[in-house]
Amino acid sequence: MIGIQLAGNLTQGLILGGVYGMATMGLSLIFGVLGVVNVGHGAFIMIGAFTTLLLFTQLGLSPIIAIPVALVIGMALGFFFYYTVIIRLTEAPELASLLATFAIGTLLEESVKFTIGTEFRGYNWDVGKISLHITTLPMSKIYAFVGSILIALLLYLWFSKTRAGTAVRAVMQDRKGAGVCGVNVNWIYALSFAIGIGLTVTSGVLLTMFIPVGINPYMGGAYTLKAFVIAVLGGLASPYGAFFGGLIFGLIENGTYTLFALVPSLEPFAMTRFLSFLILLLILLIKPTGLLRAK
Amino acid sequence: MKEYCLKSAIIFMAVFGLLLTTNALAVDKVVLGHPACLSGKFAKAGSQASWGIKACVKWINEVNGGVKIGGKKVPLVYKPYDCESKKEMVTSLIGRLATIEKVHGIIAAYSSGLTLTGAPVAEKYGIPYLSQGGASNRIFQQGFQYAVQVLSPATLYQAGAVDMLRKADPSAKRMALAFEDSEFARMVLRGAEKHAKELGFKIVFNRTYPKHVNDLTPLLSDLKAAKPEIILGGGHFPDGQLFARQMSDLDINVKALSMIVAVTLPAFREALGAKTEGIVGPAQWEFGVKYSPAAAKKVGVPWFGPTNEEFVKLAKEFSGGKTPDYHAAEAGAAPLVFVKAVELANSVEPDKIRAAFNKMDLMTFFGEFKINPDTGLQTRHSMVVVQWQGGKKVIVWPEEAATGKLYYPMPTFAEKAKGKVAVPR
Amino acid sequence: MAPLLRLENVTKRFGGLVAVDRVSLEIDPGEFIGIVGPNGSGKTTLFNVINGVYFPEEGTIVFDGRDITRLQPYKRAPLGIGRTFQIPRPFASATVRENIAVGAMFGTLSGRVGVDESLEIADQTIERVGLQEHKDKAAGSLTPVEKKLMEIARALAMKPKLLLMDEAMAGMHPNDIDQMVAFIKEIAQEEKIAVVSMVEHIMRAVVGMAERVIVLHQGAKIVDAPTKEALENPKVVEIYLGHPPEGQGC
Amino acid sequence: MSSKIARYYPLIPVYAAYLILFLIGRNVTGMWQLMAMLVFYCAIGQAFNIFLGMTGYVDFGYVAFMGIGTYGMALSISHLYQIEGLGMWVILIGAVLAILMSGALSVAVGAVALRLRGAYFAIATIGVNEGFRFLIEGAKIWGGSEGIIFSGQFTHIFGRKTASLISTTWADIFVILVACLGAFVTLRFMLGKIGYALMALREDEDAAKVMGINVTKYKIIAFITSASLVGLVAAFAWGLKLTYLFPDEIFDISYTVECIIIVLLGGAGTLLGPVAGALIYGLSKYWLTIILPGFQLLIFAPIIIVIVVAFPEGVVGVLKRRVRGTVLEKFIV
Repeated sequence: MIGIQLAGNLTQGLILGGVYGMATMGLSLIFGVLGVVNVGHGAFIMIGAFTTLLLFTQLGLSPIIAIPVALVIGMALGFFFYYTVIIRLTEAPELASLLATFAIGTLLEESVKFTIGTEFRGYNWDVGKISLHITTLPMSKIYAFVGSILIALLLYLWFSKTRAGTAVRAVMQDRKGAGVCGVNVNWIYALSFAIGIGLTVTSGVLLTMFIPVGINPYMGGAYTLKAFVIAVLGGLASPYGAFFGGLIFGLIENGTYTLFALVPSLEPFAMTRFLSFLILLLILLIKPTGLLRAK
Repeated sequence: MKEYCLKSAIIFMAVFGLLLTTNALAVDKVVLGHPACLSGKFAKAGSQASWGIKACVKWINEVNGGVKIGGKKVPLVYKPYDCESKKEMVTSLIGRLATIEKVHGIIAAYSSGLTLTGAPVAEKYGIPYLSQGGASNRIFQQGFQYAVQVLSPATLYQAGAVDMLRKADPSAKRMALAFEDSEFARMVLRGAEKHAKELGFKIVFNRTYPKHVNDLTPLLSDLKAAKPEIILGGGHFPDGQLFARQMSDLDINVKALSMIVAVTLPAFREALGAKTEGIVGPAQWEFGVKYSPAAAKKVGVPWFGPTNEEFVKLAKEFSGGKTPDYHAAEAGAAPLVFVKAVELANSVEPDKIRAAFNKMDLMTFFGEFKINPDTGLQTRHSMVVVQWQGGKKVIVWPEEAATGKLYYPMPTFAEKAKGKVAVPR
Repeated sequence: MAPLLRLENVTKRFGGLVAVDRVSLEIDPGEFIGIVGPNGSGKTTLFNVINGVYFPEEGTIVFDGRDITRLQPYKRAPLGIGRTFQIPRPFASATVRENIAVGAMFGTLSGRVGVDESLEIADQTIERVGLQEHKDKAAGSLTPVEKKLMEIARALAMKPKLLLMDEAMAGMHPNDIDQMVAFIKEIAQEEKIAVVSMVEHIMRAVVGMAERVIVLHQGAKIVDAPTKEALENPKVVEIYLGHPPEGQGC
Repeated sequence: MSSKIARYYPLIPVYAAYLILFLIGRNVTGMWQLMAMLVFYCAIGQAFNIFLGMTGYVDFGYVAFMGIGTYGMALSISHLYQIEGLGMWVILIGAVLAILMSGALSVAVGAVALRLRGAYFAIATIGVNEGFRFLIEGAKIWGGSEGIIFSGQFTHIFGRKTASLISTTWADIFVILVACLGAFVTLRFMLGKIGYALMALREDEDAAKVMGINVTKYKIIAFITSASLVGLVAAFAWGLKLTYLFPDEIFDISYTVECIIIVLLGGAGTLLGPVAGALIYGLSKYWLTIILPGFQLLIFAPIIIVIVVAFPEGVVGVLKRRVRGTVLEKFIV
């Protein structure tokens, strides 16, 4: 019986983990290239969620269509905030960029609050369910998972096959060196920030396909914290690492619940979260480059 | 020498006393302060509360002609500040309300936590403190003298639903409890657990989940494995929405699902559509509830305040057209009972007002009001139970307040997806 | 006379790269030594190993008769190892005087130099290196040459027995270099400080002043000889003439 | 001798500010709770400055020390209330417990996280804060998420009158005293070797090591001092003043952000900075809640961005540059 529950939760966790992973790639990309930790990460996820919600409820458009729309909105926001704020902070101490990105997040949250309101919203996009022996999966979750993998693959192709992608990788490895070699570092920063934000906003769409309720201006905070753990699992500066970090995180979060629930004196949800932060600390101490890197 | 001292003290007291009484006589307005949660984490419930209060204050001033004190009617002034849902702001704003604005009563901020935050400060200045969004029983176990509860305490939230289900289906035994791990919801859980056991239910699953949860899948998978017939759960709005949605995703079908808070809000239906059919939930108040001057007469208590229709109409003036929910109603009841207490005391002196509260037994649009004289805990107000039936909320319990019959058992999620509605024939 | 510093077969690797390859060397008190090697030859790593920024994988380092191979850098400095950096690293927001006082405060063995005393030492050192007019300026606002001078002063305030100078003269006008080298040599002689000056190219001035030259190539020591002899060594000629100094590779 | 005293002149504006706040609070009706809030912000700013301002390390999980300090006071009162005749000592025990617990936590966190730098350190400290909170809730330590409500026990010890006086007046006075202590410690650090060491490691940690500075030791000293001070502030401002606690409220990360804003607004690493920052932040926030309820954050967010981008050295940093060479120089550090 426990076995079936565990298998069910692990399946759910794997799928959620894929979406989590995709939702963290932007954070890792931005840190990897610019050295900026985007504390306002969750607010951009929220923008994606609202994009989906409004397209669906106002125009009746499917969340699939929201994906490219969110990418465009995200990239536009990314360029905007890069050239207005971030450009001045790439060489500043961490404190400055942490606080500035936090303020950007707050600005987005409050703007949405004043234009749309603080209601918790949701939408109903029913495209059927698959019933497995161990669990039941709505098709929307499966679409979200497949979408995450496709976007991760596209990013991989962009990195490896395009000129701009190669330049971004060069900057990630050595900022000064890349500058000497004729790469316009400033443009690469702007592009990476925009793509990072674009990915994050897009992940907001996928997250609502997984959990289509609870959409409100302040929904991002929880995802920011999760994204930190996931990013560290993957090595903080590596977008692919982040994707696999997400898968691992999803498995831990859902898989260990059933196990903690066996101990009556524990509150299993809080324990799974405790465990995830414990793992974060251990990795930072033992292997700050993340679980997947050889170095 | 000693005598002289005594004499002067007496004279001083007398003069001072005179000053005080003249002051009391010179009351030209009654002021009610409120550290409102207009922003921050409770912004939603907090805005509702402020609409409700404004509506009832308007009713008092315009329909009732003000507050009757010392033989004449003086206006009721409402002083709200935004506390950002933060405790530092609550204490400092109550300090300001008490001393600068010289309020005669304070409506507590939303939530059990913030109600507790402000209580010692209100207590210090000796100002009647009305809890309109603090349901936890623990607030009233701390010996606060000026705290008064307007709404039903948390432990009674699910009592009506449990009674109702017992009556509807004496054979259903297996009950699952899954509540949010917040002060309020834990109290609800405790009350529900006790009551359900007394009525012979078997608790097959009993678990909490943290605030701000964004995926309940693991808990619900375990819950499904426990094969309950009835589920009681919830906490606040977002988790309730998530709970019902993910039950549908995991295809968990039970005979009845009763959830606190979320079910009663229109946004629940907006977000989940047909999935809400047949779900029940307790409410402090519901539009259409049959509290009326006639009902008051029937029970034999006085009526005060606007009728349900009047209240909703007034509240919409302040909400920009949004329908008030029970957060608005419970908050709106606070100025009503406060004004009644002031009138009864015929004074704005805190101790007299507080004593008047003890004597009060009345009905407003929100329901009945009577408190435990020692603790201030609400004892008479009762919850109603609503059910989503064909896209509308219908009051199904208690029978005397009901506007319709309970639909039981709840349709399965597959049936709901095919368009089956929970309207009883 | 026992050597001040002795390295025995010191090796430092970064992953697969051997940055310092079995280097052994001895430095006597008061000696003036030039270490020469092209970019990437392991000079800075060697300095970092000597003052403890990195621990070597193999070999031992003995300073003043004490094995310091595994000693933390902050414990080495007070023994008498001072250092300047290739790219100056001043404590930018603090004044020149405060910067130099830090050297006096923490860089001496007794560890009992108080704030006041350190500031006095700083004032003396400032006068000595001729930075009086910049004394109360923020160190970050100095010109690169002034920063280098300040770093030297900061190291001198530590009363070192050994002064490691990483490209101290790079970017200076040739006349300034002559002056600077002469000045350092004078102080070194006065205070009996051994100086190890590291240069990328065979700088006439530096190498000319050095009593001995050590040449590093790909992490290994290839030449260790009195200056004149070293410069005529065919290996050195090959490194510097056979392959002209490389630019930054992409 | 006089020059030795002159070194402590910078305390004058700080203490003057606290005195003025105290006097306004005492004498102007309705101002006490507002002053209490301002002093609370001053005190946490002052404490945080000792770590963030002087070392440059960004502890995003700083609120954990406030949380554990609150637990110190709560545990003392809720466990010892039945012992007759303990009276005021229970508060002292609570304060000592708060210092010890926050100090101990800082040693543990410091040993682990202070090895990391920059963003890694910031993320690790968030991890500590969240992890610690979830451990308390998950393993149901100290009542778990039910928190501790000890208003009743508090009243039991002191009686209704005194209890209310302690909660609404003395708790705030204690916070002022801790804030004064914080300012004094900050200045002592600045004047002593610790200040030079911290300055050096903030500017360039590797260079500092090579100069003979045991950076780990000084970082830990600053960390423990800062953590114990803020633990004590919270013991009074959250424990004694509110007489209840819920873990999710006292580990709320937004307080860390407020600390950061206060320190940065005023000027990181300066003595007067946190006070100036706290006053500006606290007052503007307070007035905005009254004038434009609900809009505070919308107004604050762009202001923060402008400050970070245009005035990273803060109000006092700018002021310090302005007064250089004038009589005021001695007073503003």
